[in-house]
Parts: sequence; structure tokens; C-alpha cells
Amino acid sequence: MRPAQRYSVVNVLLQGLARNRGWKPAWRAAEPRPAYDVVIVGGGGHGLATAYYLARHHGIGRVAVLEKKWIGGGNSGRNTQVTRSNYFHPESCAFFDRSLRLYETLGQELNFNIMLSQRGVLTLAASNHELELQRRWANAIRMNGVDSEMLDRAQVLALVPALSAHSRFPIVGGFIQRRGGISRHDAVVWGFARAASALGVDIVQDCEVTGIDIKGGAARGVRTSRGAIASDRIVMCAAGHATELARETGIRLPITTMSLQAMVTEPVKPVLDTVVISAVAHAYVSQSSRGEIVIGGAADIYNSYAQRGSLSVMRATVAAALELFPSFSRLRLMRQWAGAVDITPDTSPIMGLTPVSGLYINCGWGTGGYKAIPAGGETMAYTVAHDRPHPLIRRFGLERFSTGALLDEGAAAGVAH
Amino acid sequence: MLERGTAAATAGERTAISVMRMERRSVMRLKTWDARDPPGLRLADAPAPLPVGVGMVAAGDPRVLCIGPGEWLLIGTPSGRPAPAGLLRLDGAKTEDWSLVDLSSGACTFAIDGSASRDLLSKGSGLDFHPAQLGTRRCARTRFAQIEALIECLDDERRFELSVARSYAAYLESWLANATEEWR
Amino acid sequence: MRFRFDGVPLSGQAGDTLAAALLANGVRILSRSFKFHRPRGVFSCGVEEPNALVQLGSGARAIPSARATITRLHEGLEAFSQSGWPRLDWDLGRAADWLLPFLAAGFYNKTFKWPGWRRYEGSVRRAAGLGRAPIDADPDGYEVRNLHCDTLVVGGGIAGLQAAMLPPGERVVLVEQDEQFGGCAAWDGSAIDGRPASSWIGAAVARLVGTADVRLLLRSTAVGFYEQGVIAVHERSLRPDGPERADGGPRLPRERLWIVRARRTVLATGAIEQPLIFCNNDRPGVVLAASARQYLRRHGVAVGRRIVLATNNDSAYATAGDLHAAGLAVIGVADSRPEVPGGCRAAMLERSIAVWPGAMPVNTRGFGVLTGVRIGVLSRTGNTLQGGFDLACDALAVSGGWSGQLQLFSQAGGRLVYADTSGALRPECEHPLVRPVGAAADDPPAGAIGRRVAPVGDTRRQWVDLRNDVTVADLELAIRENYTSVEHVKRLTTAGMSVDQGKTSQPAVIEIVARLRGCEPSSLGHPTLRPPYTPVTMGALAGAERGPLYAPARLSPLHEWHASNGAELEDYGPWRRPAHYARPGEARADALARETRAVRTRVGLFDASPLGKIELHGPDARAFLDRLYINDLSKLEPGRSRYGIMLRETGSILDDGTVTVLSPEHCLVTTTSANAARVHAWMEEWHQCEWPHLHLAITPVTEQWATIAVAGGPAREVLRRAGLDIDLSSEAFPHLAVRTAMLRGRPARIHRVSFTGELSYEVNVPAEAGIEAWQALLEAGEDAGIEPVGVEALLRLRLEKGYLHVGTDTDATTVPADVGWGGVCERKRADFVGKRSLTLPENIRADRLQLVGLAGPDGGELPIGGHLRLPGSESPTDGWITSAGRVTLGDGQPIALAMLRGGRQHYGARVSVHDLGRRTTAEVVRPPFFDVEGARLHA
Amino acid sequence: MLRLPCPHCGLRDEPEFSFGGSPQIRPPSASDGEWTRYLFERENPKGLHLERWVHSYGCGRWFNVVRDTVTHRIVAAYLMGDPAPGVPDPAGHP
Ligand SMILES: Cc1cc2nc3c(=O)[nH]c(=O)nc-3n(C[C@H](O)[C@H](O)[C@H](O)COP(=O)(O)OP(=O)(O)OC[C@H]3O[C@@H](n4cnc5c(N)ncnc54)[C@H](O)[C@@H]3O)c2cc1C
Ligand SMILES: NC(=O)c1ccc[n+]([C@@H]2O[C@H](COP(=O)([O-])OP(=O)(O)OC[C@H]3O[C@@H](n4cnc5c(N)ncnc54)[C@H](O)[C@@H]3O)[C@@H](O)[C@H]2O)c1
Ligand SMILES: Cc1cc2nc3c(=O)[nH]c(=O)nc-3n(C[C@H](O)[C@H](O)[C@H](O)COP(=O)(O)O)c2cc1C
Ligand SMILES: [Zn+2]
Repeated sequence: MRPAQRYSVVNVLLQGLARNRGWKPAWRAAEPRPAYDVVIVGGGGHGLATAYYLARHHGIGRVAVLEKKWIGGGNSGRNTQVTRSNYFHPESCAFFDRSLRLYETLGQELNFNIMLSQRGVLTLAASNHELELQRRWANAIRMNGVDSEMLDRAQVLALVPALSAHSRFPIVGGFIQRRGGISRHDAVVWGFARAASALGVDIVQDCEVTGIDIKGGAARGVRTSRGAIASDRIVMCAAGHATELARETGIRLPITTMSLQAMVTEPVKPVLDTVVISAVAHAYVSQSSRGEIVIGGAADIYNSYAQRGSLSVMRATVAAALELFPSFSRLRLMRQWAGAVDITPDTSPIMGLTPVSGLYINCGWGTGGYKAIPAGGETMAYTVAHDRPHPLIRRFGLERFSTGALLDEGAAAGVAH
Repeated sequence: MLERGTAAATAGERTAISVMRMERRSVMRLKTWDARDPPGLRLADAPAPLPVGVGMVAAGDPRVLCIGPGEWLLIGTPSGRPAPAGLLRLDGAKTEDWSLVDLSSGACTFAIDGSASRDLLSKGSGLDFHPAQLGTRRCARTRFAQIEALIECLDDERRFELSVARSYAAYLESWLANATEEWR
Repeated sequence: MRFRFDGVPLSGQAGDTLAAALLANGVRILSRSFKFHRPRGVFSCGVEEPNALVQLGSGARAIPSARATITRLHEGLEAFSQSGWPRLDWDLGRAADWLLPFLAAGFYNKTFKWPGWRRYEGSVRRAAGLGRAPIDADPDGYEVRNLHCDTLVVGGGIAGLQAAMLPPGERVVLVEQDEQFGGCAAWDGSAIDGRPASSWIGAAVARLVGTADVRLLLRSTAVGFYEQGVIAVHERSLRPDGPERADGGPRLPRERLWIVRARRTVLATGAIEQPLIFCNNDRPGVVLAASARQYLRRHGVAVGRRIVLATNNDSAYATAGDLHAAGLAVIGVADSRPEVPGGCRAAMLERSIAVWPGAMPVNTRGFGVLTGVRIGVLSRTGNTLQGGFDLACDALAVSGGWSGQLQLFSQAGGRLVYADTSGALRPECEHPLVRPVGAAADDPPAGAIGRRVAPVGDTRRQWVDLRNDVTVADLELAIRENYTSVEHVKRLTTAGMSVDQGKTSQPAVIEIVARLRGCEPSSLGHPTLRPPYTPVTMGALAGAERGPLYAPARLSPLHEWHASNGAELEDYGPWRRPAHYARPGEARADALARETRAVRTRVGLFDASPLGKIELHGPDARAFLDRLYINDLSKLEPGRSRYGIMLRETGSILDDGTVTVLSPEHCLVTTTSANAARVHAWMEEWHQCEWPHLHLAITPVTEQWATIAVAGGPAREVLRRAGLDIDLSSEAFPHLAVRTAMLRGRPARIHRVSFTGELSYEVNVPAEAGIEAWQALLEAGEDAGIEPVGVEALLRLRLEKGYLHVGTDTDATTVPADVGWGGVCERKRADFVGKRSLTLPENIRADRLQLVGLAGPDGGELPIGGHLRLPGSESPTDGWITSAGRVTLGDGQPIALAMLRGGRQHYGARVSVHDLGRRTTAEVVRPPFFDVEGARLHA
Repeated sequence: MLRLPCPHCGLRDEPEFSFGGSPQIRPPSASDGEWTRYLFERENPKGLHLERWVHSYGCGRWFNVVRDTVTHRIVAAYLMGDPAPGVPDPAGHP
């Protein structure tokens, strides 16, 4: 099943001639019903994608996505859009590459242009030691069947000439995943919402889940700011708010919620065609299709739900961006914001079952879960439909924090993005 | 780079700012086991007990700076070296609950003088340099130009000493040279 | 003053802004709009300007998207338009205007999907963007200044100046973004306390300047309110943005960021005038009414000759009066309110200016620039038209009410709600740290306002956000498609997302969205108001810490010797150290081979000063260390050292080094150079937070010492010749012992430790004596063929010995058993940090990665970072090479250390090595690769 | 940028400090499960948070802070070992 009204050039022209008055809602404005087969808490990318795949792959249509504010208002609508699959561990690499593959056809599948731009993600090395570690990393990725290339200094500068100005640290080389890149975060959220809604999913905004009802060790429903809703399958996709949501169920999470900032400059004509990441200068930089230079860096250092960034961390991030691109110092920063990200001790996500039957969890994406949205949704949908973890996410279960079998992507996620 | 021992930046007759790298001098760090302010600790032959309260400085030779709870720096004249043994006396019953470590070779100090010295310092650190906060005979450890530093005010109006670890000396020299350009 | 716009020479007056000068020169079109390439002219006179963005200068000092309205004119200024091809006034992109019906909000979501966005991206990106980023490094400087005060006053208008007059002793900072104090009153001719405002302002400023502890900053904008009263203030144009001053005057930074810590903040930021919304309200010639007045009164520039005014509030009448008084043709004032206040009417009557109550513009005419306006007469309800008339004019000055500038109030956590009376966001309640005053607080209130949006007309041509080309039709579409939250509306239509951040559009967007949704505007909230209030140059944010000052480089006390003796200096963590000492014409690999050979066959001298050194004093010092290291230190004798490993609580290796007991209550530990600060912090944390009852003091002493390692067979001889006065024989001074001695009349501490596998001593002398000692040792070793060796040689030599390099061979998951230290942990009875974790099931799995040696094929190479696969293995990888090199002596066989799955079970096996598409094999061997018995070490 | 009141040095800027997270009670003899819970689980409250900071670029002392994780308001700062003012001490000390 597809949305009734196709998005196409023909329709854009036809509707344009009709003063655009014939466009239908991208997704229905749904009122919460008393009961659902599956209730998903959190209308971010992961919640919406889970709903979409539940309906699409598993024929479960009586699904509600409950969002306390507006969909995409969490981290999915405020990230720097970096999409890549060059992860170190085989389990991560397989999962994130599945996600990238889904992204590659997502625009067509959802009939919504998500503006995937596979312009390459370049990670710089400032010393031989760093280059050696990158080689270990690049080889790991290749061993997992994913593209990755080492570049020497000349190749790096040929690819990104703006890096060549003199600065504090040398550039000795780097490595690139050419299939990596950026896409449009809002479009991913809206595209999933529209497609899910067309398959019957209710997307309920301004509906905050205030509690989860559990009886006899099994999930029974949720209490919300708009009344109680019964469901024996509940998926928590609340990112930075996961701890609060889970607290009442007795599930304690290994999550720290912190502010991660990003910022954009005034738009300029194209100057940067690649996503550039550096660990020594803690920043990553890309240029959006509207022309803003989009900059991200390290998370603020303390627990925070404030969705606002510290001035000192912002200044450090700008300084790091200028260390990479000294000529950008005359550009002006136009906006700085932050999201409340859900950080785990091993920087890998948490996905799967919980000790409460019928209660599923998806969180711990920290600084890098945007790129995971399609595969996160696909595997969570499978997990909910079969009540067992999808093979791709077996290693991401909550149990690993009791066995100690962590999946440390610290090296791979050294810089937040 | 700044020339050692020469005024770095002057404007008109009145020195707006001068920054000089100082000679090595003796620096001893005294620390007690118990950080809760131990009372009555005094240097041998000194009339007054060690200053208590982080940031307080007692004049003398050596000059004593309270840089943390139960932690002092004893700063002597260049080349002078206070003898560790028998230096301290405790009025209380406890004995020798402290360590004294020579750090003279590990520090690098810049003397900052001039009407603009507070302006210069405020470029490197978020400390409040107002005389009411950091006046004569007050000191503070802080983050200055990204590095750990000790700043001591010798004189309300204009004289300060800025100490950092020796390995940062060259960096700080270039930083200061850059920061004083406007007064040159 | 002469200046150029798009190459055309023009002239203006000192004190003018670029916009004023362009207006005076009759330049009406300054830019093209973002999407539809419609011609645009000056719209305002301040930071809110959405249209008049130009590129200033060229080359490394170019400034993209400068607001002409706040750019000071200077001699020789060069400005360029940023859009329009081939020419600004004859732009082919104009064709896009015909596409207007199709390029509605979010159209790109619906198109460009086949065959993929990448196909279209290039042209879209080229069409987007505003100015051009310079590509050469910025020659100008920037700095940060910190400031403390009791009261920060933001805005230097009348309200701000009044707020700054505080009792003596109060520390006050007043910042004003403009070139002058006084705000509107500086030019609007008003009177204060019965005297002309300008004289009041002069007196007020003089008084403030003369007050101790009051600081006034011009051209300085408060851009962000951060936690606990930290406000970022951006000071611009400390010197003219022209070429570098040649006269050698003070070299001021170009811009500054003031970080102000204020107990209280007063927002006297005034208000920004809002536009009216009607068809083709974007034509050059349509300007904000108060801006028209300001151009006239402040710069003597008329925005047109035949001017129509349109307003929904009282403020535009002052403009009408002033324009008329200046002899310009003021055709009349259309006021959308059905009743015009008597005062306004009377003022117009006096000047015989027509007033049309209940009327507002509904469309404009013109080709390129404005030539006429159609005024519609509103019905009683205001929702329909009763008729209308056309007027010819070349300027239309509009006022749609005022919006107090409360962005900082909102950033501080204050809540703002939309108030119908003023048609703008107002504070909902007080804030403990921030108090709005003056026009920002709507004080005195602007009064109820009339209709702002024309009730009729093609909404596709009613512009709401001029900069991002957003129309009322876009808002309608967003609501129709269920993007109903103001945040969704913003993101779909991009209204308020450009460089002006919606300063002249946000109130109207909220009003229109509320109307379309059929709800109260006050119920909608508003898009988050984020820093910065006006865009801030990135250089100013970074301050001085750019280029070479970006991150401090630490230098050894021997640095000067290295630098003048051919050392190749590289960054190792925060330290800049000699990688090797190159001889003329020598390649890196050859230098490395020569240096390693020197140590193995003769003797080497190595600067180990960055090695972390921490002293611990106190009766519990040894007990304390025993709790931190996996090694049993309880029986370590004074004068002896032991190699030690410390763990994180998760059991993984944090650092390694030696622990030395100097006397029963005095220990010294060494750490890796990179981790020295971390280990010190780690010790303090455990002491202060967990074991405060232990009696000891921890003192980092790395900086105090120069540490010189003498390694190689003749090391003993070298020390003796250098004049060391102690018995160096193995009996008197065994491996892992420490002695104090005098070296050339100075006290030295000598450790017998080795990271190379050779007989080796570390000589510690006070830092300032380092170079002298180094030279003395070089001299003493001359006969023995001593050579200085760099970090790379040292790392190669330790590899041969199979010694661990923490951070290279280990990562944050490596536990001691993985690297062969499991037995030590098991044998130690006492508890130590990390011990509990070592028996977690995960940490005792047999298939963990373990450190092994690899011996490569002769003549081949073992690449660092290459991955390994065990014979018959199914998994993509079974480990990787962590360090690699060649044996120094003999055949130069490739050797490596590697982390291999279940490694120690596989000694003797052959593994395949995979590196960037190449494949070799290697044999798994037990390290070390050299001097297995350690004969050299104990020699 | 936070400004934190060091009990020894007074109000200082965030970059002078390092964050130590919420203090955890180390279980003396723990099962594997208890131990991993201690290692990995986090309080992470939305609202008041008891946390530790160290004045790394100042006096070097650790101290306790009660801070609101939503507004970032600092409610209290007190010495190591002291009970949180107004917060009942779990060990039952006054
Ligand atoms: C500045 C920044 C930059 C980033 N950059 C990247 C990047 O470049 N690449 C990348 O891959 N990732 C990046 N990330 C991370 C990425 O954005 C997130 O990991 C991802 O969006 C998480 O998606 P989500 O659906 O889990 O969470 P969210 O999008 O945060 O969705 C969670 C939703 O749950 C809702 N919710 C919470 N509690 C409740 C409740 N009780 N009731 C109802 N609803 C509730 C929230 O309102 C929210 O909408 C970045 C993050 C930030 C903040
Ligand atoms: N509604 C109206 O008709 C109207 C509008 C404006 C002013 N006024 C009158 O003018 C009188 C004085 O007004 P006022 O002083 O409140 O406002 P003002 O507009 O005269 O002054 C505000 C000043 O603040 C500056 N400013 C704004 N934001 C800033 C920032 N972030 N950083 C630094 N500077 C910033 C502006 O450049 C301006 O100079 C009021 O009594 C009012 O009657 C009336
Ligand atoms: C990739 C990217 C580009 C953005 N570009 C802009 C922009 O051009 N203009 C703008 O005002 N905000 C831009 N934003 C920021 C958003 O306006 C907004 O600040 C962010 O989504 C967080 O939401 P909030 O500020 O409403 O909390 C951008 C955000 C992202 C992630
Ligand atoms: Zn302190």
C-alpha cells in the first residue's frame, strides 16, 4: 500500500496549476484510540520507522506512535545528518550498513525525497599514530565487506582543497567512506510518518506518555496526557528520555542524557563537498544543500535535558572547525542548538526485549542514531512482531550490561556525529 | 617571541603593559594529609601562621600562597632555596603530617606590569580581576589561555605574576605576544 | 567618500551606512531573492535587514553577506551583489518567478527522487547559498575578553542609559550594537525631561563614562544568554574592514567576543518594526516606516520622492510628518484601523496629508522597482474589501507594529507569549535574572494594533519572510498538509530560518498560522529563539586560539637542543617530541634503522622527560598505590622499583609505568607521557572521594625533571665517564633499582629501568640542568659511539622486546589477562581497582583478543592496522596488528605485536594478514623477539 | 557555560572543572549482576541531580553539587563527605 497521493513532478505541476490546493495532509491528524496492537512511545525517526515497518513488513496496522510534542522534535530533527556505515565491530558494521542500504532506496520507497547525498565521509589523521589506528579501522570495515579507503595527504587535499591552509596540526592522511554522506533529517521523519500513516498507523502528537502499566510482568498499556491507551506491546523509542520513561517499569538503564550541540553558519556558495571529521580537532563539518556550513563536535560534559549548549563547548567546537578550515573564520554563525542525547557506556545502542514481557526498547543512540533510523525501525519491527531480537541486533540487547559483553564503538564514534 | 627580561610592549611614556619572563626561583609545595584547614601551622621563625583560605598570600621570604585547602606554595627569591628540614612547626599535637616537594624547576613565571595588565589577564581567564576580588596579596589558580596557571596580584593597580608549567612556556610566550599586540 | 557597488564608482558621506549611501545614489535593487530571483531593495535600517546583503571586499579579507544597513562606509569600500546573473538588474534567474506556482514550500520533498538526489544536488547547491566564503586564511586577528559586572545593560537607547545610572560602586556594563548611543532618540528628535534628547544622551554618556566601574561598549551586540547570567557580546569593526592599516598603529583584533558574567541583566533592546503583508509587498521601494524616517533624519537620505504610508499603529505618523517636513511628497497614510486616533489625524491635517482609515495596501505595481500601490478599503469587519484606489508612488513605507527584542529573555528561560494587543511576543512572567525595559518591554505600550495581513489577494505573492522567499501560500500549504505545529511550519517553509532569524517575520507567521488553524495565536508557542541574536563571526568565537595557538604544544626541557640538532619534531599527545634525528638526505626509515642499531650495537641517548612522574608522600602512600595497581607492592623495598599496571573499574588497562619506593613514606610513580595528567587526576579522585582516610599527599613532578635515558651495553661506562659518583655495578645497583647521586655537582636521581631491553639508566636532573646533563652524557659516550635517538626508535626497540605500549597495543577493552598479566592479578590477594571486574564472564572468555607476536615472511612486511584471520575461521576478522617493525639486528625479519582471538592458543599457527586488499601470512609466535632471557637487561 | 561554586575558590567557569557524574555506592561484595549494575546503570534524572565535580584548574578538590538537569540551576555545592544540605543523608547522619 502506498500513500494515496503520489509525490511526483507531474503532481507538483498539476497541483501547482491548481494553486496547490489539492495537496492532502502528509499524515493524518489522528486522535488516540482506546487500544492498539502496538503502541510506540516517541515520534522520532526510530519510533516512526518502527511503526512503518510493522505495518509494511508484518501487516500490523493497529499501531499508534505517541509523541509528546511534534514529530521529529527530538534528536531526529536536530542532528547534523551524517550517514555512514564505517563502524569497527562486525555487528555494528553489518547493522549500520543495512541502514545505509535502506537509505539508498528510501526516497523511492517512501515516495519522499530524503536528499541522500553520498558525498563521502572523510576522517582526518593528524599524526602517524592516528593514521595507524585508522588503518586498523579501515581494514575492519573492509573485512566486513563495506567500502573504505585510506588516503594520503595529497589525496586528502585534492579532495578538500579548503583544508590546505596552515594550522596547528598537520594532516598526514585520512580515510574515507565514499558511500557515506548526508541526507535531510526532517524529510526522513516526515517521509516515514507519511508512509506509516498511509498504512493505517495513527500518529498522535501532543500526547505525552506519563506511565506504563504492567501487570504480572507484562505490559498492558500506557497512560498519557490524553488518557489511557491499552496495548500489550509497547515500544519505547524515547531517546534522551528513555531513563525517565523506563523508571516506573523498574528497568534501570545504562544511559546518561547529555546535550549535544550543532551550529550553522550563514549560507554560502558551495565550498565543501565532503563531510570532514577530525578527532584531534574535535569537530565535524559539512555543507548543507542550502549552503550553511553545519558544524558539530563533542557533547557537553554534564547530564542535561535542557536541549541547549554550553558556550564554552560551542567555542571549542568553532575553534576546532577553524583549525580544519582556517578560511572560514570570516563566516558568521547563524544558529546554535542542542539535543538531549542518550549515551551508553559503550556508545552502542540498546535494542530489543526487556525483562517486562511485551515491552521493547530502542534507545542509546547517543550522538549517532540518525544514520540508523531505517535499520533501527526495520529490526525493531521484526523484534516486536516475533517477540525475539532480529538477528542483526542480537548483540545490542540490554542484557549486555549485566554480562559485561559491551560492544565498544568508542574508537569508531570518537567524534560525535 | 618575547625577549626574556625586556619590556615587551609599551605605549607612550606610560607603560601600558610589559611582560617579562622571570628568573627561576625556589618554589616549594607544602601539603598536609588532611585538607580540612589545619590550624596553627607555621614556618620556622615566622611570626604568623600560614595563611588559611584559598587565595590568601602572606608576605615574607619565602612568600606563602594558600593555593588549596591544606596546600601552600612557598615562593622564595631567585636562586634562594628554603631548607626543607625544620622548616615547619606545628602548634597542635600532630607531627609531620605534611609533605614538602621542590617544584622550582617545573614552573615558569611571567611578570606582568602596566596599566593594561588586568585587561591582558582577562583575555586568558574568566577570573574576576577586579581589585576587590583579586587585589594585593591575593592569588588564584585558574585556567589561563587553555592551561593551568597561578596568578598572583602583587599590587592593586598593575603588577601580577603568572606561573605555568615549564613545558608550556614557549606556547604561553607566543600567546602573550599575540595578546599584547594592541598595546605595542 | 568613494566606494563601488558591483564595480560602479559611487560616493557617499562619512557616517553613512552602505545602505544609506546606496539609497542616496539612487541604487534601488541590491539583491535578488533566494528562490524566485525577485529584485529586492533596502527594507530596513538595522540588523533585521532581510534584503540588502552584499559581499564586501575580495580575497582573504572578503566578508560574505554583510548587511548594507549596518556596514559603515569607508573610503574605497568595494561591495558586490551576491545574486543575479549575468547582472543584478538583468537576471536570467528571474525566470524562476514564473515557476513560482510550482516551487511551493517543500516541493523538493516531492521531486528529485529519480534517479537520485545526487543528480540534482549540484545545481540546487549552486543556486542556493548567499555570499562566497574566502578561501585564503584570514589575515586578521580576533580575541576573547572576559568581564564581570553586577548589571549588564543591553541596548544603549534612552531606556538603557537610564537603566545604567546606578548607585556608585555598582559594576555596570552597557553594550550597544549601533555606532552611537541613544537608540531611536538619538535621531528621532524627541525630548527628554524637557530638553532635546541628543543633549540628554550626551550628558548621560558623559556621566557614565566618568563613573568608576562602568564600562560602555559600542558596536557590541549581546548575542547569547547562557547559564547563570553568562552573556556573550560580539564587538565588531574594531578597525575598518579595509586593507591592513599601513601606519603601524595599534594592531587591534578585527573583532572581539566579550564573555560577560552579570548578576542581573537589563534588556533595553528596543523594538523592531514589523511589516504589513499584502501582494507584492517585496518590491524595492517598500520599506519599513521607521527606517524611512531614520534614513531621513540620521543620514539625510530619502527613500523616495512620492511616498505612501501604510500602517496599523500610530508610529508611522511620525515618519509621514518628517518626510513631509523634508519637502517630500507624502501622498497619504493608509491606516488599517477603522478609527485613527485623534492625535495622529490632527498631525496629518496640519500638514494636509490624507489619512485613509480602515485602509491598507493590497497590491503594488512596478517593473523591477515600485511605481504604484493599490490601497484597499476594508469592510467594517476588516475581512473583506469595500473598494480601493490606486496611487502612483516610488516608495511605500509600512508599519505593522513593533516587536520587542526579547530573544535574550527567551534564551534565559523566560517564557514569551503572543499578545494580540501588540501583535508580538511578550514576557509571560518575570525572570529572576533578566528584566526587559523600555520599548523592548513595550513600555510605553504601542497600543492596540490594526490588521496586519491584507484580507484579499493572491497569497502566493504575499511575502512573509523576504529573505527565504516564504509566502502566505506556503503557510497555507503547510497547514493543509498537516504541518501544523509552528516548528513544523518553520521547517517545511523555512520561514524565519535565514540570516535574520525571522526578526521581521516571526509575529506574522504566528498570527497567520493561528488564523489558518482557527486557534488563538497565544496558544501556539513560538519557534525556539536560539543564540546568536545576530550572526557572529566564527573567528570572534574562537578568539586568539587559532592557528599555532589552537592547542598548546608542550616542550621538553631539552627542546632547544633537539630543535638545533636535526630532530624531526612531531606531536605525541600534547608533547612535541623528536620522532628521530635526521641526517642530511636521510629518509625516515633509514634514520629509524640507524638509531635502533645504535642502541643495539652501541649506546643511545633518549629524551624521556615527558614521562609522567608523580610523587606520593605519607605513611599510607604505599598502601594507596597497592590499591591502584594490579601488582603486589606491599613488599617493595625502599630503593627498588616495579613495573605496574593500573586498571579502570571495568578491569581494562588504564596506564602502566614504574612504581618506586624511595623511602618508607615516599613513593614515585611514572606514567605514560600521554596519560600523566589523567593518572594524577585518577589518583586524586580515589584519594579524595573514596579513601580520604589514607594519609598521603600526591604531587605531580613531571615538569620538575629532565629525564634522560642512556641505553645500550656501554651505558654504565657512559655514566661513569660523565662523572656519576656512585657504584653502578649490578650488585650495587641492580635492574629496577633507584639511586641518588651527584652529576657534575648537581643532585640527580638515577633509575635503572629499560624500555629497550638494553642495559639502561634513566638520569633525572632538575629541568634547567637538562641540556647540560644531556651534553655531558653525549660527550661521555662519544667514544662508545653514542647517538641521540627519537621516539620512533624507542617504540621499535620495545616492540622487539614485546613490551606493551598502552594505547597502541591496548584499547579501552583490554584486560590484563589479554596481554599476559592475568597471573599477576590472580596472585594478588589484596583488592585493587578493577579487580572485581576481571572475573566477569565476559572478561574470562577463552576467545578474547590476546596479545601475541607475529613473525612475517622474509622480505615482506607486516602492516600496522592489518587484520588477521585464523585458518578456517568463519568470522570476518580475528584480530589486528597493533605494532610492527623489523628486528634490528640480523636479517631484518618483519615482526609485529597483534591482538588475536584466543591468541595464546595459536602459537605456531599461520594467520593470514589482510591490509587494504593485500594479503600475506605470518606465524604466531611468543614475544619477545630479542634477548629472550633478558641477559642484556640484567648485564 | 555553567558557573560552579567551588566550596574553596568561589564561583568559577565550567572549563575549570571536570565532571564526575553521580556518585555510586560501590557494593562491597557483589554478585556479577550487582557489580555490572554498579558499573553501568545511571540515575540520569530529569530534575535534581546529585553529582560530583572537581576543580581541576583550581584547587584540585572534588566536591558535591545538586543541580537541575533541565534548568541547569545549581541548588547546592558542598564538601566531599558532607551530607547534601536539605537532602536527608542516606546513612542517617544528621
Ligand atoms: C546535535 C546532534 C547531532 C547529531 N548528529 C548526528 C549525525 O550526524 N548522524 C547520526 O547518525 N546521528 C546524529 N545524532 C544523533 C541522532 O540525532 C539521534 O540518535 C537520533 O535522532 C535518535 O532518534 P530517536 O528516534 O531515537 O530519537 P528522537 O528523535 O529524539 O525521538 C524521541 C522522541 O520521543 C519523544 N518522547 C520522549 N519521551 C516521551 C514520552 N514520555 N511520551 C511521548 N513521547 C516522548 C520525544 O519528544 C522525541 O520526539 C545527532 C544528535 C544531535 C543532538
Ligand atoms: N513603539 C514605538 O513607537 C517605539 C519604538 C521604539 C522606541 N520607542 C521609544 O523610544 C524610547 C526608548 O526606547 P528604548 O531605549 O527602549 O529603545 P531604543 O530602540 O531606542 O534603543 C534600543 C537600543 O538597543 C540596541 N540593541 C538592541 N538589541 C541589542 C543587543 N542584542 N545588543 C546590543 N544592543 C542592542 C539597539 O541598537 C538600540 O540602540 C521608548 O521610551 C519608546 O517610547 C517607541
Ligand atoms: C542540518 C541542519 C541545518 C540547519 N539549518 C538551519 C538554517 O539554515 N537556519 C536555521 O535557522 N536553523 C537551521 N537549523 C537549526 C534548526 O532551526 C533548529 O535550531 C534545530 O533543528 C533544533 O531545533 P530548535 O532550535 O527548535 O530546538 C538547521 C539544523 C540542521 C540539523
Ligand atoms: Zn576550587
